[in-house]
Amino acid sequence: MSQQWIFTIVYLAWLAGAACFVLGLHRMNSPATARDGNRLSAAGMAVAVVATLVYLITRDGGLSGVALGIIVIGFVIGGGAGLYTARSVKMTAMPQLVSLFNAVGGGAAALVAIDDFIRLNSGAPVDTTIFVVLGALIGSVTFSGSLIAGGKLQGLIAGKPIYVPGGQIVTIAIALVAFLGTVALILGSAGVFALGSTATLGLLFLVVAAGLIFGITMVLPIGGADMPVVISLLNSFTGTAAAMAGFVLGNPVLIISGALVGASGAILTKLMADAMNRSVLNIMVGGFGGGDEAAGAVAGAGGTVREIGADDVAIQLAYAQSVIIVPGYGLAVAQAQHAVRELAELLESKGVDVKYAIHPVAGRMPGHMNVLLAEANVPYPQLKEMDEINPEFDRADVALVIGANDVTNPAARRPGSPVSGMPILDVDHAKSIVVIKRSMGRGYAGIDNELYSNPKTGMLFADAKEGLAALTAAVKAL
Amino acid sequence: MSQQWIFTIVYLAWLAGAACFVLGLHRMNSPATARDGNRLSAAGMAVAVVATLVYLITRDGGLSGVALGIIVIGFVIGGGAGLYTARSVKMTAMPQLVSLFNAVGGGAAALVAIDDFIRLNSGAPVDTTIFVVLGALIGSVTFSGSLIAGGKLQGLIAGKPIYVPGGQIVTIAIALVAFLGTVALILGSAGVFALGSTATLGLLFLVVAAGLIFGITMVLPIGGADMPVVISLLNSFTGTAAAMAGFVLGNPVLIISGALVGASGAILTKLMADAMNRSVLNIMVGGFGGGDEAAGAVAGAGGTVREIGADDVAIQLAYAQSVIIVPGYGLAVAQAQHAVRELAELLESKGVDVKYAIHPVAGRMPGHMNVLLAEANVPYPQLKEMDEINPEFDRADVALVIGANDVTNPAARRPGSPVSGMPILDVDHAKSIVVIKRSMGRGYAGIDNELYSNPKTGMLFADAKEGLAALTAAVKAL
Amino acid sequence: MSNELLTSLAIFTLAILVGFEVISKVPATLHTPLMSGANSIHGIVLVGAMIIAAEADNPVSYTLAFVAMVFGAMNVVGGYVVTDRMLQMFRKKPTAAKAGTEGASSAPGA
Amino acid sequence: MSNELLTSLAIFTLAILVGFEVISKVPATLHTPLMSGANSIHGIVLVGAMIIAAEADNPVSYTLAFVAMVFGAMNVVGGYVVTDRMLQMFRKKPTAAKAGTEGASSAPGA
Ligand SMILES: NC(=O)c1ccc[n+]([C@@H]2O[C@H](COP(=O)([O-])OP(=O)(O)OC[C@H]3O[C@@H](n4cnc5c(N)ncnc54)[C@H](OP(=O)(O)O)[C@@H]3O)[C@@H](O)[C@H]2O)c1
Ligand SMILES: NC(=O)c1ccc[n+]([C@@H]2O[C@H](COP(=O)([O-])OP(=O)(O)OC[C@H]3O[C@@H](n4cnc5c(N)ncnc54)[C@H](OP(=O)(O)O)[C@@H]3O)[C@@H](O)[C@H]2O)c1
Repeated sequence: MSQQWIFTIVYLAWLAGAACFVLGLHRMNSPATARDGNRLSAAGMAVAVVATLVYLITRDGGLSGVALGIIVIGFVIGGGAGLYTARSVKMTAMPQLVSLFNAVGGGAAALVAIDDFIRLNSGAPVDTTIFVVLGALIGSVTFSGSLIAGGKLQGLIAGKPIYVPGGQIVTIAIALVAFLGTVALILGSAGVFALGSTATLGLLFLVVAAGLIFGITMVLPIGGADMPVVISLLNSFTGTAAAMAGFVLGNPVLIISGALVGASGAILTKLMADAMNRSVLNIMVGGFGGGDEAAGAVAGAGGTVREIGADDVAIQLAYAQSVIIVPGYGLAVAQAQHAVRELAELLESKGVDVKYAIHPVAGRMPGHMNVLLAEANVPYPQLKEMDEINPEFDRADVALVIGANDVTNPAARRPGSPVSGMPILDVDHAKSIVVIKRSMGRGYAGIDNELYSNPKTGMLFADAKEGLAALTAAVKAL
Repeated sequence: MSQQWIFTIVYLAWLAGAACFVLGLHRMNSPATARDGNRLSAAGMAVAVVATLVYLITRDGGLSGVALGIIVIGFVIGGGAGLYTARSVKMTAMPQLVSLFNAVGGGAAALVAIDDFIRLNSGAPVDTTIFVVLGALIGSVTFSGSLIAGGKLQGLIAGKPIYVPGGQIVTIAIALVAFLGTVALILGSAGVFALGSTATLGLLFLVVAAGLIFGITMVLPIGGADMPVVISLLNSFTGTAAAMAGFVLGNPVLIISGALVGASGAILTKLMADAMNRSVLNIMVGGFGGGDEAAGAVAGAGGTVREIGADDVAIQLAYAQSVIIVPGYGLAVAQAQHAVRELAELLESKGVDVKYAIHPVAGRMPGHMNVLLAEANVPYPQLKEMDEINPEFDRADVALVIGANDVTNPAARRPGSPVSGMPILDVDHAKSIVVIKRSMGRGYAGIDNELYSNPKTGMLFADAKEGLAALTAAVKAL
Repeated sequence: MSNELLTSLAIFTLAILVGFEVISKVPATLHTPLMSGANSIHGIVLVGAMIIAAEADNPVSYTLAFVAMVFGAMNVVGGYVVTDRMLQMFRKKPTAAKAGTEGASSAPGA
Repeated sequence: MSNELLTSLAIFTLAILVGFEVISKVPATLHTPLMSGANSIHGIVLVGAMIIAAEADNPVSYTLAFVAMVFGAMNVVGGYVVTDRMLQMFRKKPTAAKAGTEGASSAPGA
């Protein structure tokens, strides 16, 4: 078969792969088809990679033994590591893992760009240089940025915003350096002024270094709660970096897939931010030292509240017709998912109808509660989305709020509060309300919750796990 | 400015134009933004055309006076004709005009392909030949097909299915000729066997002729009611033909826009067919002589029905709290839109609350009733979509059905009838029902309507226009 | 296939994907305007007509190019104008009336 | 710009448009899986890594290519697997439980 024919087939395979990515993403828009969608996309990836291998081996010159070794060994090591971590990670730790994968993806894009640059060094035409430098820069930003983001979610780095004194100035200065470096390189290759090849290399590394530092200083000051949004944004960056690499290598599948992720990632970031009614901008601005002081739980005084003991709550629950459990961030922090399932099963065995009310942004990542409770084997049908469950609160005897705060705050129904406009769970429609949390501490939005001063509300101050254990014991004891 | 730079700008302009088309279509998905969407798309078109002109003038060789003349005069004449007809056509005649525009579009695509073919004649490589021939073929099919479709809607050709004796065989034979001709041309250019340049030309014209005839024999046997779907399908064809021309000329904006219309047109065709629960396939199969005998109104006997006179109806209407008017195909046929508005205004002046219930597929084209009533200046807010109005029938005193049949047929609620599964207007929930139509004649689906034998129903047998005139007079006389 | 052809194919494929994705759940009343809008877009063959006109060098080509120009221009201009008129009816309140009158008055009983 | 670059730009633009259109109203519970899915897709840089590996001819390039391969492969394989696991929870009824256990049991307290 002639060179050109093989290349034709390879090219069509690349195209088919890219098409699979699109159709895959399309199917991932709805729960029913999401899983096939992901698999379709994976299949596309396999096709694209195999096609590339064929292409490299068959093109004249062929593939040197060393190169083949690098490719195979590198793939086995990297793929193995990815496979192991992905299969063994706890469901609740997945977001930070995604962030890690995003980091390495960005890193790879940066390395590809750097290597190209070294090869083309100074011989490169302007446009190539632009793409190379942009690829290297964006790649490094996402690499370091995603690592920090993952670290925050994993708790390796303090989740609350970290403000380096004068951090804001530093960030801006770094950004400036990166920008000037890039411009210099481009003008240099445009021949506006002469740059020795060492100077050029030096400049590139300066840009890369600046990118790495910028990634760190940008993410550090952002609260852990905003990390899902940040990761999604960086994800879209990585896509762009991959596309840049595609331009340099003149490779269509890289350009298409990169641009695809760049764009869909951007849209997704917006959707995520909207879901927790924040704007992407003011989240990132937080990253430049502004806003977001709210995040992190600050102890604060509410109105007059009624405390209640485990035994009283146990009686209420045991003799209730229907109980709706409202899990929140606190349940995740306390890792109380198994404890809550136990209690729920106990109540059901006593003929109580138990449901879980899942607020879309309860916890700290979209779907946090679903993942958490799925891990504890809570049957999926018991989990009710907000719109489905809200009408049922009117008929519920007890609403048991566990470590949830903002998502139940009636203040959201009025304008003028940080949570205004966010749809909430109508917990206050239930005949009686019990809230398990450690203190009067505030939630992510950093505001008091008038629900707690509602006469129908009893506060059971305890760590979610211990509180639930106490309740289960008390119910058994009845 | 260097050649290459001008071309770069032109190319980017083409790209921008294509992007405008996409964003335009996107905005046309919702009523609020639809109009801007169309204008954005028009702007994109302007950009693309101007860019092309610049390109032709500036490229070396430039633009000969004759060519410029052809372009300018051709544009003025064609554009003028389009502008005049588009501004002067009656709203209700728009679909056939769209069909006409689609025809000329297809024609243009075919001509471009043919001209290319003559120029490249026999010198063309295989792939170019493929695109040229396909472009010419598809273009001719849409040209003749759309003309027939438009003619049917306009009433120049009998709307009801026309079966030429043995038409089915003819259609298939023609299709075969077109196919074989195409294959021969491709193999010829592939050098499988030698074709003299005259033979090649002859073959091409054979293919084009076959395409033209096929377009006719395909559409003739399809009922006028299905024309909207057929036109949409041919529309998608024209897009494809344009894309083919793009391949031949190696022009990106043609390829992108053509493919865009080809794909979105296909989706739209499906949506349209679904809306009137028909399948695209069995509509087209109708075109091959099968199915669809239903279409066209066949007089048929219903159950025992109660006739009612204009005066009685007038009293009912005048003393009603709320009247819901249900317009259908018959209103359009009778051109009674002004008559119905008069009656409605008269009733409102007597303090009756009047609304119009618009079924998505009432009439013979999507939005038929909206266009019809808008033409008669019925205030848009009075037109209620099906889902909005259906609950209100329970509270309505009189449902006045004018020339509507299938969209009110309760049989749709049961399986086993041609309309089964089609959502209908809950006319039978109204306290009293009045139906204005000429006879017990059937509707598009060709089945009887048990609504007419409903004890609550009174039939006012008359042409919609005369019937309404009589009613208005009677109400005035009260 | 030549590399040009391959990249053209890539562009073609992507455009098709865009076409599939861009049409979402559309209210039935928008079906006809949307069809008409798409119909105007393929008037882009006008560009093709211009190019062959520029290359024409014999009576036959001249004629073909000229007819193609007329057809294409009609598709483009007429298509956009008629679509715009259809969409006028979506402007809420009395303005909708104006759209109507214009439609009715200037009608030569077509 | 060179014609290659221009066609690449066209492909880039179209891919961006596809990206914008392909994400529609997604239920919040799907945000994380969707992000993770997109994340796996940019693992396509793996292809880039393979290409530079093939062109490498000096220790520096070898190292860069190798690290890029490892990173890229990790992104791809890990990304798809973890997404798939996330999506298991959308399988209705008891099977959902299985997904959970796997998640819990094989957990090294990460
Ligand atoms: N889901 C997402 O994608 C996402 C992403 C970013 C931000 N957010 C935001 O996060 C918030 C989520 O609302 P939420 O109600 O789930 O959480 P929340 O409003 O942040 O409140 C969590 C509450 O749990 C309590 N808590 C903490 N540790 C606990 C423990 N060990 N045991 C018991 N209780 C504990 C805290 O009160 P004590 O300190 O008194 O115990 C705190 O008030 C929303 O504002 C949302 O916008 C969500
Ligand atoms: N909207 C679309 O896009 C579209 C496209 C294709 C097909 N369709 C189909 O068309 C049908 C539309 O339903 P529809 O209820 O609007 O119409 P229909 O079911 O077709 O019934 C129209 C009725 O109007 C009566 N009629 C005809 N001329 C009349 C006149 N001059 N004055 C008074 N009455 C007259 C006829 O009865 P008489 O003969 O007794 O007067 C006929 O029964 C549906 O089945 C739909 O699926 C719709």
